[in-house]
Amino acid sequence: MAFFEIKNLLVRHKSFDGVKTVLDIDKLTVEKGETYGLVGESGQGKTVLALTILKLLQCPPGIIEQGEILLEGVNLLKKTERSMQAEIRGKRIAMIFQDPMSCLNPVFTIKDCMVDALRQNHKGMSRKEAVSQAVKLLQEVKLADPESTLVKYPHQLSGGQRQRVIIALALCCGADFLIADEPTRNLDVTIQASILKLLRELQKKHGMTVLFIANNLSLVGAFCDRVGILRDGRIVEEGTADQVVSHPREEYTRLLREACETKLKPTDDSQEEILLRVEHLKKYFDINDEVRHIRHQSLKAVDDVSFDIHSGEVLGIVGESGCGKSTLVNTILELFEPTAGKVYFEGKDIFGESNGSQGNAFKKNVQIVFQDPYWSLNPRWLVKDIVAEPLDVYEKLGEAERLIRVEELLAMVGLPGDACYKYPHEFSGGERQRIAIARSLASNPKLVVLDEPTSSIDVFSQNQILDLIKELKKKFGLTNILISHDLAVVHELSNRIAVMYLGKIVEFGPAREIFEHPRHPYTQALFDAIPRVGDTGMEGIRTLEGQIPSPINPPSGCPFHTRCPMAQDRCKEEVPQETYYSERHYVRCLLAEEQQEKGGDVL
Amino acid sequence: MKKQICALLIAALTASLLTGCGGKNTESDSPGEAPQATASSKDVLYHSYASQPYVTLDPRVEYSNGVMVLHNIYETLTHYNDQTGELEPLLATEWSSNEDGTEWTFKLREDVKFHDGTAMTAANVVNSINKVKELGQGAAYLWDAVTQIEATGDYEVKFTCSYGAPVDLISSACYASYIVSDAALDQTTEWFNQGNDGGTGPYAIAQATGDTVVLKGFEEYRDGWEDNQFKNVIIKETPESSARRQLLETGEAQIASMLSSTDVNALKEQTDKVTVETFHTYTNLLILPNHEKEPTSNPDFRRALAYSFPYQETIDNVLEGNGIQSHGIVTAGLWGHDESLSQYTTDLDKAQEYLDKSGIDTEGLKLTITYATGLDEYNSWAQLWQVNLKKLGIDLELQPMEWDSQWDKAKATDPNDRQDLLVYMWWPDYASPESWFTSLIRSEESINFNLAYINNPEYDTLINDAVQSAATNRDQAESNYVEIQKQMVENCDVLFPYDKIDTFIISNEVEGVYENPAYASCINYYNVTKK
Amino acid sequence: MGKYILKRLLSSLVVLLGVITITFVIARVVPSDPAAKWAGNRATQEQLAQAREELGLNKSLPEQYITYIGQLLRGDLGKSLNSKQPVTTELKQYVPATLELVLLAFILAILIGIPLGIYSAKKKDRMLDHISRFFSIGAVSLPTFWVALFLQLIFYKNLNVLPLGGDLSVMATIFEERPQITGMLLFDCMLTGKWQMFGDAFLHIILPCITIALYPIGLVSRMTRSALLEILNEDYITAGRSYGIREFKMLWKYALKNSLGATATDVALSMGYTLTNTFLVEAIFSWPGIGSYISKAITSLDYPAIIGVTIFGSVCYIILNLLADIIIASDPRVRL
Amino acid sequence: MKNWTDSLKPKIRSMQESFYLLARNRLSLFALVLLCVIVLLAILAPWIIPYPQDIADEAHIADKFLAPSAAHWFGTDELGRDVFSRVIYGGRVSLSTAILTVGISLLIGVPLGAVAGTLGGHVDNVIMRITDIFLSFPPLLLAISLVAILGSSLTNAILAIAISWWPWYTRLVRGQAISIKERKFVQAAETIGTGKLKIIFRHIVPNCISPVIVQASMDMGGVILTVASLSFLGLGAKAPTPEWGLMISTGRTYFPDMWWCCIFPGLAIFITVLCFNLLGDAAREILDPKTRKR
Repeated sequence: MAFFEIKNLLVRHKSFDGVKTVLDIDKLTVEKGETYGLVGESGQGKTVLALTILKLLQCPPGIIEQGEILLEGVNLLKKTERSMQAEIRGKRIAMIFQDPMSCLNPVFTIKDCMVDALRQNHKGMSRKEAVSQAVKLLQEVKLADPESTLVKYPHQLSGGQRQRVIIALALCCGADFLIADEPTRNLDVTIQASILKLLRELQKKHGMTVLFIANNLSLVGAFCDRVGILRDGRIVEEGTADQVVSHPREEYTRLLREACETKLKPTDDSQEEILLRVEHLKKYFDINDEVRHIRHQSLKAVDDVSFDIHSGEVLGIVGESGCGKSTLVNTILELFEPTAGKVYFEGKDIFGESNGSQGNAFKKNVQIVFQDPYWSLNPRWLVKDIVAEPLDVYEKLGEAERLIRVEELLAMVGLPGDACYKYPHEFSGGERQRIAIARSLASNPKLVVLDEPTSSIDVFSQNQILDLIKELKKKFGLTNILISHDLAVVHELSNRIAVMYLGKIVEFGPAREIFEHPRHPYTQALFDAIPRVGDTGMEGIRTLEGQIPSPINPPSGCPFHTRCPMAQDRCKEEVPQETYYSERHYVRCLLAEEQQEKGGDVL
Repeated sequence: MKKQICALLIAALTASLLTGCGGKNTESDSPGEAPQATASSKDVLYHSYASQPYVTLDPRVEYSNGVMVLHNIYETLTHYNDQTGELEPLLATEWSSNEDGTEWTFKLREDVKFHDGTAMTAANVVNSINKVKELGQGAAYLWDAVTQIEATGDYEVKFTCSYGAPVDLISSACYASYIVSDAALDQTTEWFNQGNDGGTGPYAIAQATGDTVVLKGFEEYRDGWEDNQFKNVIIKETPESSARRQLLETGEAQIASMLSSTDVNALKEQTDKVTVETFHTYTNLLILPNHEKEPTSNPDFRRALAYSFPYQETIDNVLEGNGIQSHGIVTAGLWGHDESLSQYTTDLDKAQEYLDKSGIDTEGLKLTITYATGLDEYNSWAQLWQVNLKKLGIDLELQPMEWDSQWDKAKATDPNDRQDLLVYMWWPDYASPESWFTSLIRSEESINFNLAYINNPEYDTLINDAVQSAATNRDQAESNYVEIQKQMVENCDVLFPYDKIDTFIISNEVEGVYENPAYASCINYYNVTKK
Repeated sequence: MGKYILKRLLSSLVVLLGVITITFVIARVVPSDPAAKWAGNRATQEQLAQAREELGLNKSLPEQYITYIGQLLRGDLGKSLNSKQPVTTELKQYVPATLELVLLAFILAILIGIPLGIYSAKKKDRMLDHISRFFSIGAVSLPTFWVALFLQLIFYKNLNVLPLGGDLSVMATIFEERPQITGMLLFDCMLTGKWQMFGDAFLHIILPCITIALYPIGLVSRMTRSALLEILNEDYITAGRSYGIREFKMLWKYALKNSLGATATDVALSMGYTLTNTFLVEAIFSWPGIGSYISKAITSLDYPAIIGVTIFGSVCYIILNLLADIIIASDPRVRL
Repeated sequence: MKNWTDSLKPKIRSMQESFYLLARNRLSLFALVLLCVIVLLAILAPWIIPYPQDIADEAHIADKFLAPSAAHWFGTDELGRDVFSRVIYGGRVSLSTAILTVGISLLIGVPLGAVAGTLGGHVDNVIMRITDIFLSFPPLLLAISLVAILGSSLTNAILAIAISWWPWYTRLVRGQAISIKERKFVQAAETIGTGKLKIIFRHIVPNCISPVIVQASMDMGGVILTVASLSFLGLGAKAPTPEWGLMISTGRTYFPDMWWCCIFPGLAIFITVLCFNLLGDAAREILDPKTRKR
């Protein structure tokens, strides 16, 4: 008898469109002590499965049609609500949720939550005992200073800390079966790795069985013993991690795998002409926190950034969330008022003349494609009006002429002309992104900013969009700025890469050089935090310790010194300057400076 | 002012919203001993009243329904008997005047005591009237003709007037004519409102809290007390007609007035419990057409209006008999009234005839009528009239408004901003027809109460003559007034649809309830006895 | 936190100044001449001029405005045109009765509304939820003044178990002095131990209290329900369940505490509605409070009284909102 | 245009979906049907009521206070007019007043809120301070004092209610505008160089209109109630307008003997307001993306 087994499970969802099958699993078996990875994109039924196991699925609209969920031979679906609550939830099965912020009750301290959970699951435990037990657990999840963490509210913790608290909460119930539902989804890559390592350690120590749910095949491949691929509620492929990742049988699995792979990099077809020059750009946000008496402080989102973009090149900007990459782009696009610095477009200072004809010309020449194509298209407008919006601003066209232009643009991005009279929500994510691209091309821009253009669309469309971007770039000789946290995408498109950390560029250079020889310790950590396709086990993953410091009070000296594995004393005091490896490749690292002084060129 | 305030108060009665603000004045410094806790409710006379029983309890200035309380606490020199039409002695025993009515001498009773124990003398009369004149509020104008008052003896007072004024009649008024003790005269209005008094009447105020007044019998009242009289009287506001009715049905209250016709009809059935009594009043309804503005300046048009008014329907169905169609502007029972004056009837054919004769084009014609808000009977007959006028092609726009707004509109500098028709409820301040003529008919330099804007020199001469002769030659005055009314009916200067009749519901346990029309809404509780 | 409250207090003062300015503007556009009413109907030109001076109407508008604010600062709301008493004095007389009524109705609203809302949220889409939703929506859909009539019809006319109106029966006031401590009759009776009078007063307050409590009951239960439903959908509730926390505890401890912020605002809002309802209902029940006071002021166009009540009501409302905001701010989540 | 019907399809679909969600709750469906009947009755009132002349043209005072019967379903009032006809016609008055009031409030409130939310800064501060001031009057009280002082009429009542009502929309729209402003399509428009006014009125306003519609439909009930309250206080409609609040106010004098004069108009208010509230409640649930999420 398997430790955990799902047989013939059929879950449906009732809605306006009728009854839809969300889960249809013939058989899923997890052996004791095993780590089973379930991979699939969002919307494939992963979370529904997790909730169904715990009988927490909301019915209606959910309908559990048939099937058995067996934990050591006992059918959970047959159990009453009361006995689920008293015997199973927490005591046998614990769950770690995706979003550590939303699953901690914001009005209670960590102590309140943990003590409640502990005393619920351990009859007769006194409050005092529970508190000391909670401290132990927090130590176990490697939270520094557990006592002070206990009295904090969730919002006072960082994402990584919260996820550790969640893990501790799952542990305090003493369950031997852990469901981890994308536990690292909203975390930064460097934090993600450390959480995974922690989970792995705890699993070994407590001999737990883990059902790990994720959307990233390489991550699951590295973390799990066995892997199942979930698509449209069905398990389409199953096998050992190595088998599934290295030799995928299904097309879908292959695509999932490709999405994690780094591909051929493009040739450098940039010209000498500088299209955009950014000089010492700063963007500080004033912080006024009346409740906590924080005043006249500023969040240094972009702190003294300079770079050039040559015509025809693609500059990739990489960094974890909060590093200031979006702010940088938005400031260049004049969505934010810059605090200091200058931006020259074709040699003209764009901040110099505000809102004049100059500004308009700049806006006409610079366009952006946003991350989420649903939110970037006005849901109340017809596609023809969306695409024609730039036309309405820059060219006053007659209705017929306008329509012809729109159809041309749509054809250019591979959409049929009858899309004109539809609303954005009638299109899939990929198609919507095409519409957004069509719009961005309407004003014949020279520079198009791509803000995570593929991260919220499904794997099938991702490649097509990337191909489209490449094609259009070639056709119109566009220059691009690409923002992405996805190194694979950056690798595929960029000629040059800027790595940002806490509002500063820490490394800048040709994409090939950086991918092959990352110079800055942070760049290295960023690359190493993600398991490569085909890795098994967590050994290949290197983690960074500590939290990302607040940009309100960035560390002195080198901003990375708090987390840098190679940090030295002087890093705390001296601000590193640019150290060039080649004409357009530099890092800001004191160690590199040192190396170069000594004459070497590799860290 | 009284008319308007009263109009408002009447509005309040029926307009169920206007309710008592039950103030919570402390009665800690009220005179008289604390009421005996042993008294049972049977010893209490409960008058359930439709609005707040008073505005102020200051006898020197009160010009509103507060007289219903004050009339039982204070007394006047003379009293008007509406049955005989004669004046009777009250605090004065006898009085006389010179030929031209410019000098009046009153002899006073010598056994009168104020509630504070002091005896009343001529000085009190002099001081009281002088104080009223000095304050100059309320109905103090009544004494305008009097230039001097002097005590010619301990119990004799002499009034000197600038012209022949009926001082004997004025002395019987329930406004501005009460004799008040010296101690009270020095006090402020607030002092009176706290439940204090300085009267000579059969009752003293025990408690006054805005919506409730409790009266306590004055032990040393000169006429003494019988067992079947009530020494405790409560006057309490209950704005709901149905609630007042309920209070009588349960036997809690003994007297109630101003009930809706439906409630009255229901109570008429309960002969075992209550008696429904009606009293004639000197109050009538007046509709004043605008004489300064087309089309109401046209006499034929006014006649058309008069012939379209629903007289009978109003009296029978709206008032359910609590009114009679007026003969002239002076109400029945008062001198100056002439039963032979002709009346208009509802006759739409005649109305059409006069309308054609007037030559007024009814195309798009809109008349505005302003009247006090909240009074249901106004609303009812106004709508009935509106229906009739519509048949003549005239659109009547109803504008119920607060008196102040109504009055402001009537006084607007541009005559075109003024109303076409204005509704008044009017009654005299004392038993004389004079005020109808002097206030409403006589031409005015600045607009005050003549809101029909009548400017007829012939009327003015007749009125001034009547005023001068009222004290000395009443027949002359009366014939002048009748003459004016004849012409007014002929010219249709003012429409007078009905004289009001007051209905009281009285418990069968008591008797002696009587409303003297000269003292509107006042009941002499001293005369009320247990059966 | 202290600083936040101070700041919030200051902004309340600004709002108050705005309210005062608006009422000033309203009071100055009043179409009828207040001086004429003040002086009386047979007033001479001299008396009118004197009244004008007495009322400060002869000065320029900005001057009047400054005087007006100065008077308000001293707590002077002017004198009623009807009674010529200071409006402040009259308000002091009428406010306790209204306060008593509102407080009681309000307590009723919380005691009934919140459990109803919780229950409804818990049994979402079941029969009982539908019934309670219908009840609470019905409660806010009823014309209050009509309910008052209806209740009188049933409990006074037909059943004759409760008195029609007033705060005390007539006979009770004749033979026993009413206690005067706080002005709130029930409370005063308790303090002085006049239990017989207390019983009488209690019978009198039942109908008006139910009438005006109906709206806030509906409002509070609806708002509690929707706030709770939102929270019950939150991940941390699912998470809490997955740790095996008991449902009862989830509902009453976890969810309710989270909805406190939302509920506090609604409670403040419903208090405002309760106050408003008193304006419509007090008159019907002859309740001696500011509702009756303003009803009378409306009919006689006693504009200082109307403005006085308006300012008083707004001050109450501003204070309530301030309290609600402070409660919300004490929620650890809020980062203002 | 060649494909304009296509453009309707999604609208129809979304309406169908709304209806599906609505129909899940039988109570709301019932309210919807009832409200349709009420609106239909109000529109058709002049042609279908049994005694159309009783609205303003005629009185039959001899027939006053007839109890409900086959001839007069709801009896007759103090002037002998048919209460049923007047109650049905009253729906016309109440609904049109409510629409007018809400319309005026929206006209003031929505642009102000959108401008405040989109532009932020000092403009926002000034607009919201003013809004706060108006919101600091307890509901109804501002309207009461305005009408009391300006003089009572239905027009003044509508204006007064609108004046005290618009801030709610400003506040609502501002909140929406702030969140919509953050959406990428607004930023996209900004980078395109679209003008501020166009951004406010073409991008922001259409996207925050759904919750405003919900609020406005809920408010219809509230406004009807408020108008009735004002009329009841004598501050609204005037005779012979068959306004429900006024009918109750008039009928009150004859209550409880002639109960039909009060009870039926009151019921009419109750049912209409209830329908609006039930629907508003349902609409809020339907438009909530959480419910819509399939």
